[in-house]
Amino acid sequence: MSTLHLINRSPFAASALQELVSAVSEGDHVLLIEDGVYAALGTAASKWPEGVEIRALREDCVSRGIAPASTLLETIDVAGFVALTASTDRTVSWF
Amino acid sequence: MSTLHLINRSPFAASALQELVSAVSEGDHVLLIEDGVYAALGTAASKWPEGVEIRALREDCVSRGIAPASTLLETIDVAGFVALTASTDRTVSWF
Amino acid sequence: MASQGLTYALMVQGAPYSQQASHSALRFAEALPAQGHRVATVFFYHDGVYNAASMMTPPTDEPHLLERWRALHQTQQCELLVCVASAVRRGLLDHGETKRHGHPHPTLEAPFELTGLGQLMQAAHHHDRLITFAP
Amino acid sequence: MASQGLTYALMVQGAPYSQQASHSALRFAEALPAQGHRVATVFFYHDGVYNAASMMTPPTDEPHLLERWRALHQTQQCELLVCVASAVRRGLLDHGETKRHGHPHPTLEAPFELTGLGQLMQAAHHHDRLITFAP
Amino acid sequence: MSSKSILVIVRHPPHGSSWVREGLETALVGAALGQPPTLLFSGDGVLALLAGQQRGALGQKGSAAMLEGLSLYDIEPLWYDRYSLEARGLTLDQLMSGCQPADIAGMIARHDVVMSF
Amino acid sequence: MSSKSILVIVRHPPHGSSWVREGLETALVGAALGQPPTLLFSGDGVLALLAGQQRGALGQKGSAAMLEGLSLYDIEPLWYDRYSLEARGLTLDQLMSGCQPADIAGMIARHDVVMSF
Repeated sequence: MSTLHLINRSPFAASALQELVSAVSEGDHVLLIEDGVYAALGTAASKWPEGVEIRALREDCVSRGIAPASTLLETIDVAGFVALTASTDRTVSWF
Repeated sequence: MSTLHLINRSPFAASALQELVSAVSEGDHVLLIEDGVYAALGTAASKWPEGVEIRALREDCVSRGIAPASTLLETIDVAGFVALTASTDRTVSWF
Repeated sequence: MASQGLTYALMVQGAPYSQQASHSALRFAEALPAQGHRVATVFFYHDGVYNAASMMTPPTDEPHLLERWRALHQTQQCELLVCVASAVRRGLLDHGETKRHGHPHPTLEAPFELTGLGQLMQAAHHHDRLITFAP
Repeated sequence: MASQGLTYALMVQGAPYSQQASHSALRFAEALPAQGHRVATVFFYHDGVYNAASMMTPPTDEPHLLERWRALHQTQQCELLVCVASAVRRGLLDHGETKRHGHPHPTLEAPFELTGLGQLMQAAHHHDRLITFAP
Repeated sequence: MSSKSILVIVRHPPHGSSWVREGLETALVGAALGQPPTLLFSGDGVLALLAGQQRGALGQKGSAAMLEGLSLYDIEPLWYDRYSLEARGLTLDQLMSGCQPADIAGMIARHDVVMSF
Repeated sequence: MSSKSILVIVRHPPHGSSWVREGLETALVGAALGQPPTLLFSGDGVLALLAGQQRGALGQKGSAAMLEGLSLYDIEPLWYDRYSLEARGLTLDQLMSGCQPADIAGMIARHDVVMSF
């Protein structure tokens, strides 16, 4: 039983990411989408709890000029996004 | 020459207030409106620069259950809001 | 100073019913005459253009924003200008745009007017104050 | 596990053209069939109801969101449900609401349907996943 | 119809936008269908629980009045995230009656479907 | 017509919403009328200046392409708030060409009208 957390807000402008971090359980997954992918920039890297997988949506990184290679996070495409929603039990959106 | 800064975002959820603080000049005025009035709650009190007047819009405090008496800030009504826009040279909205 | 009334331009960027911006703008505009000022131009931009939706039908116990804008237009003789590019994209078309795009009927009516951003800049230059109400 | 396709409900809360939410929802929905899944219900709520504006007329070099929703309905046979209370307040009325409120013409058309929140709860119970796309 | 447990999380403040009202209406409809969702206030959502609110500018039925009526529909208690409350310098005695602290991570994990407002 | 100096401040990030495009179009129209506004990027607005962006999901003319054309309309330089850039761990060499740091408080004080996006 695990949860996929989607976050679409910039970590610099909104507190949604901090709230998300306090609401994850071990084994959960986090996917950064839309302006949420700015959390893949160096300074935004939060102290993620242990045992949580963080990824960023590749298409949203590319349009914003955040090269996947330069991020500390794994990126996935929309097919990977779909697969995550299927392999987890529920999805929570943070906005 | 002075500026009126309007802010309508909650200080807990958005960084607009921090950005505003770095953009005020001495003699400027700040008016908290809408969800911005939550900055009148104790913990949200920022370190305001010297020489800047901060007020909160009374109607928005009252609807939110923030009694003007319990805040550290002066509250003004809409007439006071209008007067501030007239007595300053320009208004900047932060959202 | 300020013994003479000022003219105001308001920029409204928030959608009606989901955000407080429209209400804040109206509350502000309606308070201007008591101090000798008036709103001369309201410019609707971003999701603020939805304030001009002519078929807006709120429940009777909620404020009718379209009627409040109309009343403001009547009382203060202000222009109600709607960014044409933002509006047409979102499905708000006046009589002319309706014909031009082959749609059956308008969804935006007088006193609201579709205009370009040039009118916003003109308002900023002409009037004494510009105040932005955003979502 | 997951050898069988899943059915999805999407809740779309973001306005078209001002927020990425609609685009993200469509991108996601269009990617479901390749993995054997399908979207069964899209529920539009909050400013998401504006996605159903029948006269939406974007510039030709921008995506036409209404047409993409229609294509999704065709391809995956999904319901396109619009919260009636949110829509009518904002000026989006189907044929029935148009008559009921004495307006001249509808601003929301099939395959979009005005429904209550009960349909959102039903979709949450019936389908395998609910994904929210918010502004 | 399979019955799932539903969690409604309210994360936005009242009055400035329609999120709180929309979250509460969603919860009420679930209750009316005989399956009351769990209702949790987190982040700025806890500000919706402040006692002493009045009808706001949006002019809608005060969310405070709606909240007080929820127990009639078996939506109780009003769960809140205690860290969100503390971060805002608020204490339980400033909230309306019927509020109880919750562990947000555990609550998410115990429900089949989560809706956010 | 009295001529006023206008400052356009872009404070939102690109791609996720239409704010950047709307701010740029406003600035362009001012320039077309013969009065190029000053254009300042602050907060998440500085992210609009990142080099290497592409057309985004909103499918609109890429804001990066619009930005690169602004100097043709005498809208230059692209002013940015240096503290916002630093807070995001970014440096000038990661931005497109034509960017210059500004003092935001001073810039506001020097203009007659300020428009925010």
